[in-house]
Amino acid sequence: MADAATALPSPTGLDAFRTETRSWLEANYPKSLNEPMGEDDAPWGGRDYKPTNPDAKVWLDRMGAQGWTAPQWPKAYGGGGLTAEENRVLQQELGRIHARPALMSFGVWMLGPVLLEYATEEQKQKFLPPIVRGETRWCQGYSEPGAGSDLASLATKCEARHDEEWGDHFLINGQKVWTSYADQADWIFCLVRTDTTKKHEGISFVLFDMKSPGVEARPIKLISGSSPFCETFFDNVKVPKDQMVGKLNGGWDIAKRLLQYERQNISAGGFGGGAGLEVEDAAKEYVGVVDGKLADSDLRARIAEHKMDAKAFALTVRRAELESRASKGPSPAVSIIKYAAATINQDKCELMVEALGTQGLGWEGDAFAPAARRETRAWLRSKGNSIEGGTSEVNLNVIAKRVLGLLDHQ
Amino acid sequence: MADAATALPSPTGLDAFRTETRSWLEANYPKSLNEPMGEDDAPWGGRDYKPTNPDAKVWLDRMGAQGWTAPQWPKAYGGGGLTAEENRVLQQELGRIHARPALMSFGVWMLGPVLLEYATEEQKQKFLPPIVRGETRWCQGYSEPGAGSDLASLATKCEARHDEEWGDHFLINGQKVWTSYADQADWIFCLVRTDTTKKHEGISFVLFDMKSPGVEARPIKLISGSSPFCETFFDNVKVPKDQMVGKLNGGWDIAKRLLQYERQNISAGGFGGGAGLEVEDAAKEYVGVVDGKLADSDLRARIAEHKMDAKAFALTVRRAELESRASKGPSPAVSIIKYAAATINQDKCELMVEALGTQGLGWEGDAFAPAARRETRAWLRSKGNSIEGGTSEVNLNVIAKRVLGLLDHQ
Amino acid sequence: MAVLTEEQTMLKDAAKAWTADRSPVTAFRKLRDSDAANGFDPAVWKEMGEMGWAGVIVPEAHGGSEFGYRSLGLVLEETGRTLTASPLVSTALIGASALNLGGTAAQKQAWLPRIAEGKAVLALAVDEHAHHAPARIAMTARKEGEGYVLDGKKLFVVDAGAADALIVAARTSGQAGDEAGITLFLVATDTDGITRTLLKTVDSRGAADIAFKGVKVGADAVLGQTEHGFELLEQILDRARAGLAAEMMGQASQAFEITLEYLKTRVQFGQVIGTFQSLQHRAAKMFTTLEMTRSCVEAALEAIDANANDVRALCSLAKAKASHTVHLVSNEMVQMHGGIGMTDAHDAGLYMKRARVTEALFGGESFHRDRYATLMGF
Amino acid sequence: MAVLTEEQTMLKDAAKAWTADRSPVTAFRKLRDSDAANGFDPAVWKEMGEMGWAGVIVPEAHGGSEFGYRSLGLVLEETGRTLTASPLVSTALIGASALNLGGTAAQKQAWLPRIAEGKAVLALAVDEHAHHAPARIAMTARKEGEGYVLDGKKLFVVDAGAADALIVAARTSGQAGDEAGITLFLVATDTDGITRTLLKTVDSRGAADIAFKGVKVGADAVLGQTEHGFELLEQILDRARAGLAAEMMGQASQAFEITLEYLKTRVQFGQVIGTFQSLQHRAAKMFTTLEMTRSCVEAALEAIDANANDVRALCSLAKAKASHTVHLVSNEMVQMHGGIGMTDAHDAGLYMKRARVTEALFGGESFHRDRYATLMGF
Repeated sequence: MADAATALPSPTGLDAFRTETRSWLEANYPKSLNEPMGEDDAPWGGRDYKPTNPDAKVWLDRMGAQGWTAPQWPKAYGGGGLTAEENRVLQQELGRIHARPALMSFGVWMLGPVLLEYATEEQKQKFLPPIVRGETRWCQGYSEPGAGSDLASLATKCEARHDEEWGDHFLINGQKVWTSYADQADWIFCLVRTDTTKKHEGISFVLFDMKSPGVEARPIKLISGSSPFCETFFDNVKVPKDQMVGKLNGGWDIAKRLLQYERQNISAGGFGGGAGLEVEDAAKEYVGVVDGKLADSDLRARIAEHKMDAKAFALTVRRAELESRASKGPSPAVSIIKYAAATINQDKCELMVEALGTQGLGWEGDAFAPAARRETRAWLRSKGNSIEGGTSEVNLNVIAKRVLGLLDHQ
Repeated sequence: MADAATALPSPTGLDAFRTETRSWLEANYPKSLNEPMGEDDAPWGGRDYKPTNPDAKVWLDRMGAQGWTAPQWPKAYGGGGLTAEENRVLQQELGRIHARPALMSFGVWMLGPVLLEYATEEQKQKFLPPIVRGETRWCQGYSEPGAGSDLASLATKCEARHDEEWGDHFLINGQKVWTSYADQADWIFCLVRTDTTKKHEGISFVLFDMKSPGVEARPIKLISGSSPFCETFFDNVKVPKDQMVGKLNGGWDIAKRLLQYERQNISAGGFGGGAGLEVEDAAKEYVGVVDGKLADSDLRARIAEHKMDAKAFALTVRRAELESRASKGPSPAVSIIKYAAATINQDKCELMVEALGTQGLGWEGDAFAPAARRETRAWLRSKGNSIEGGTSEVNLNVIAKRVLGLLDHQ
Repeated sequence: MAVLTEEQTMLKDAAKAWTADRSPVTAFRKLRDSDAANGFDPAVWKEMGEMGWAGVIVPEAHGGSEFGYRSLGLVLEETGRTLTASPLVSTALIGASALNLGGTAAQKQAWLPRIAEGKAVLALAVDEHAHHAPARIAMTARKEGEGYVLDGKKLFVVDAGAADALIVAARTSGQAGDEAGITLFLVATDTDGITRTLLKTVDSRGAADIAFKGVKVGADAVLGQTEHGFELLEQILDRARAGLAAEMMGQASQAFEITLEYLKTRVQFGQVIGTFQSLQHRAAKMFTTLEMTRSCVEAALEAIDANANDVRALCSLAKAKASHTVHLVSNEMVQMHGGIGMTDAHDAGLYMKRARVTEALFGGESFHRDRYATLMGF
Repeated sequence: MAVLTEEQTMLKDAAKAWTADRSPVTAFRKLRDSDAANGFDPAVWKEMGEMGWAGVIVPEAHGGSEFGYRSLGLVLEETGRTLTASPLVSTALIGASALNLGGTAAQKQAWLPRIAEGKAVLALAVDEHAHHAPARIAMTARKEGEGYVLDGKKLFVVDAGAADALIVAARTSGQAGDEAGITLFLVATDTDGITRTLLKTVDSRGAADIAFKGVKVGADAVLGQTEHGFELLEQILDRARAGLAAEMMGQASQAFEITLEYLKTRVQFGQVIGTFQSLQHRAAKMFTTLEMTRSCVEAALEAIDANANDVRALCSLAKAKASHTVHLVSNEMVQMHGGIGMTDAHDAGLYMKRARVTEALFGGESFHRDRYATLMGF
């Protein structure tokens, strides 16, 4: 009997592909990667990628060569050229052997898709293949101190200049904030203001090397203790003219499109939850069980409610995918996913910390189980879920206006 | 040991008053009223007041003669002339013998206080004593089909006229809605528009007899099956000039002041809850008990949460009273009371219907316990708590702006 | 979740068109005010039979279309939208399920064709208390000769008044609370010793309390295995839960759309009230809940059709979410309409009253939270 | 609830002025970053002693001011507002309560004056598991000659690192779960066999796990009645809950006011964000919760002072509501501040981290919901 909620149509045409894939994986997935991935082993790739286990690099190179780090991108740009169905099979097979991801990449998740849609042929040839191979690590230059939810009010200045050494080029001055891993990224895709007299129509989309003179990235320490984001400063940064994507002042549409990909990517698996523990397991261990039920019936009811929400969310992501594919346009269900993902993951993390009791209140030291400590950090980190990539308030505004057709307050 | 939450300072000065009061009550409270009050026995008074038990009228007459139906009003207008402390003692003594209310009256709760503040001496002499004696039953002419939350947009027209028979008078045309018991009231206090060129500054406050030619009240049937409200129509209703309270176009301040009294009155005991059952008792009877705890632990936790909210609310009403009296001005806690009262009573009624199970889903017939049926009606009725007398949305706006100092959206 | 087949899309459109034309909310209101004895209009039920909706899950061999539960859910959602009163749930959903799952060839032959034609009404009689508790059955079925004698009572049995036959859960051994020892019986309502007391419920639908006094039935009245009826009962109940959840999905969706329309037209403070951000966010949250619930309801129905291994968890999920959502939306419908929503003349009250009944039937949110947790092993 | 006396008003103002001047949030932040061993600055605690706050509930006979719990609550609220780290809760509230309620003349004489002067630190050692469960005590106190031998462990004991003495709940009979058979002991921390492991907690306050190995104490170490220590423990815990709730009330009020200020200044979409109605309603709801919680906290403290018959219920009410409110407000503080609220440089994180610890101490919302229901007889 199949689990209907996850059961998949498996047209025989795909069976051949499945067989090939399976055998390729058996030949190419490094056995040493079967041991659990360490906390700092996230495979972000890039110029300076030196995984603690060198086989992680081997795995990336092999997958990159296949184009399977970007399975559905055209082969012409280094992609895998797979159909959606083939990609689904590939992901199932990767899941079957619990393979580590070969590459985690803003280039694959966010930049690539908009380059495919908006970039020139030269730009595609130049930027896409290194993304697939994980050679260039990208960061996102969007938010600014004065432009958070109201992104379009960004002020980072970009002026056309000409000089001997650079010829026609852009000169960029200003500051970004919440730039993910800017201190570790090779390149940045960046929203800049090229017309101060207009708001949305004065924004352009440019790409440049983080090693360019005048670029400085300062990590921001978060309440969780980690520093995944930076403040990024641009002081007379020179950018060749051919590194602007789309038209001058035509960047806002590209920016919005990229945000859609970002949210869809977030949605794919919600916010990846906490740090690995299941809430009910934590509760069983730290709260205890009586007659097969959690000893705290109040907490049990709230955990059950959360588990049902989480299941409803997973079913909704799946439904949105199927409907979007069938209708060749986004299903209305898509609009709720970022908001729901944030809410549900935050619920999970709060329940987790509650279930862990005082074990969930540690910061460091062996008196607290390492798994519990990780959950505590994940709980703190989760507070950003409803802020980054569009706050929940903005998400709700968008649902109310774009999906439900309610009007702005006059 | 006293219950600190309800313990009261009892200066010896009051002891004498307590003794007198107690003996007066022993002498004057009709014994026949000790049996529970029937559903239709609410003592609203008025011209046509004919209680099923005639002693209820005797009780009203005796209390009215004492002025104890309006204990703190000046004796000059028929009131009891008691201090706040004396009134508290009176209420305690009435509670001690579980006395039925002698009078329920919009005149005492809402109109009287503003008359004391805004009316002319003649008006006070004319209108207050009959209110105290329960001879005149008043209704409130505020809301209109187009003026609900936005009360000040009311349109009922009131024009100055002169003729032989009436001399200078007002001519009133328009419609009110949600007029409580307009079909049973003797007189109405009514907001009317006397200047169509202004909004708030074009409103006046008038009093008139519901028997006046041109007045028609049509009961509105509610989802609960009862009809406590009417649509009220005014067709060329003539009103003597001296029945306007305050200045022409000066009615809005009076209107707002009266609403404060209305909300305070609502607050006094929250929304009187459902129809008498306690949620936990209903749950014990219909859900059952295991090891001394409600069998449904999920419901039990939610009932406990509600009981705690209800207790917190009662404590807050008490604190607001004490602080307001001490500071001779409203405590900030006052502002939340209408909103909290509505929310908590609605929670109670929902929990009640849930606890009653299918017994809470009856409309008529002996298959459903009468007490359960009453709770079902009370649940439906409770949906109005967050609408009447200012919606919860308006309450929250008021808290945000007046108390928290947040500004209007530009 | 699979996207609808062409066949299913046609079925849904047909149901939408029919309910709009033949059974709008005004029809239910008329029925309520006319005090119709069994809470529905036999003529309408006959029509629904002719439309083929009574036989959606009935095998073709027995005159049905055998379209499955996902398809029946489409019809239930549309009838839920307009508060259509009919035995669709009691008979086309529950009765047909019981016979499909546990009926003997003879029982199927006797009832399924009539169900499919809309010519028979069945009712499931399980609960004996104010709260749903399928194992808490005290009613006895005493063996006597080849047959049984039934004694006991059943409460709030939907459509029992109009029913031609009852599916009754009784105890052949053990005591209230035991899952073992329960046997299901299919009993004609005109059997001696059965007394039905019609109920006037808050949602003005048909329901009755039933007393059984020395009701004699033959061995051929047993539905499924004797003693082991609980497993069958649970299967029937899960189908009832998922199908009812589809009806609730319809109620909630319609209540939401009516409310959304009001938000776009009602003016206060010189503004359409739908421009107020607090109402916008509440509407967006309702929409979120509706979308999540829809996924659960569809998954449960498809799991039943696929005979998947997670039917029980998904049916509890669907019923809990549907209960939660219809509760929220029906309350917001009244609140957002303000005073007018409190009047009997407005439909908000009708949706809210129906909502509470469907929330309680076959277990409400807390019943299914508990069951889900148990199924998940905590 | 009584309005503040002049005396109490002066105390509150003094505490407000002192915390603003000597112990603002920046002071706590410095303390945290300096990794202070016991989570507080002894110099600051000395000052607090000099201000008389360590002796607010200590009888005048023992050098305290005997102002009572409502008064101590005023100080706790102010120290809560600025996240002042000190043994005020562990010692001036809990330690003094334990001695007042159960101490022998000798124990009082030995400790109360030093507590009042801020020269001693006490710690209450009860829980042995990750969740508060006062009856779930396994630690044993074996009778040996005139005295006892203590063996067992205690977890997450607040201020244990700095403590001169511990109030320890151990078992002289019965087993974990029994309320009978518990005896409290007052034990100097330098007694042989006591090992303390300092904890690095999320709120950067002082706490430690404690191991007791064959710890010998005399009969004079017993606090209150042997065997019947649970009743005394409950009384001590209720005072701890009410007092901590006052600190939480301060945290929540300050977190709310900081957030409200931000709503009035942060501009997005060309508007101060406090003009957005959804945020206005959320702020108004927080205010409502804060006002209701304040009533509960004051009522609990006054009930203790009045030795009223509803102390237990009111203390559970106060702790549950305070936990609920500080949880809500600390989350909204981060969310309404947006990105900046996620940074370690902003105070929002400090309030949220402290909130979760105080929520859990002496029982969180669900613990006290259950206790309240039990006290109310359902």
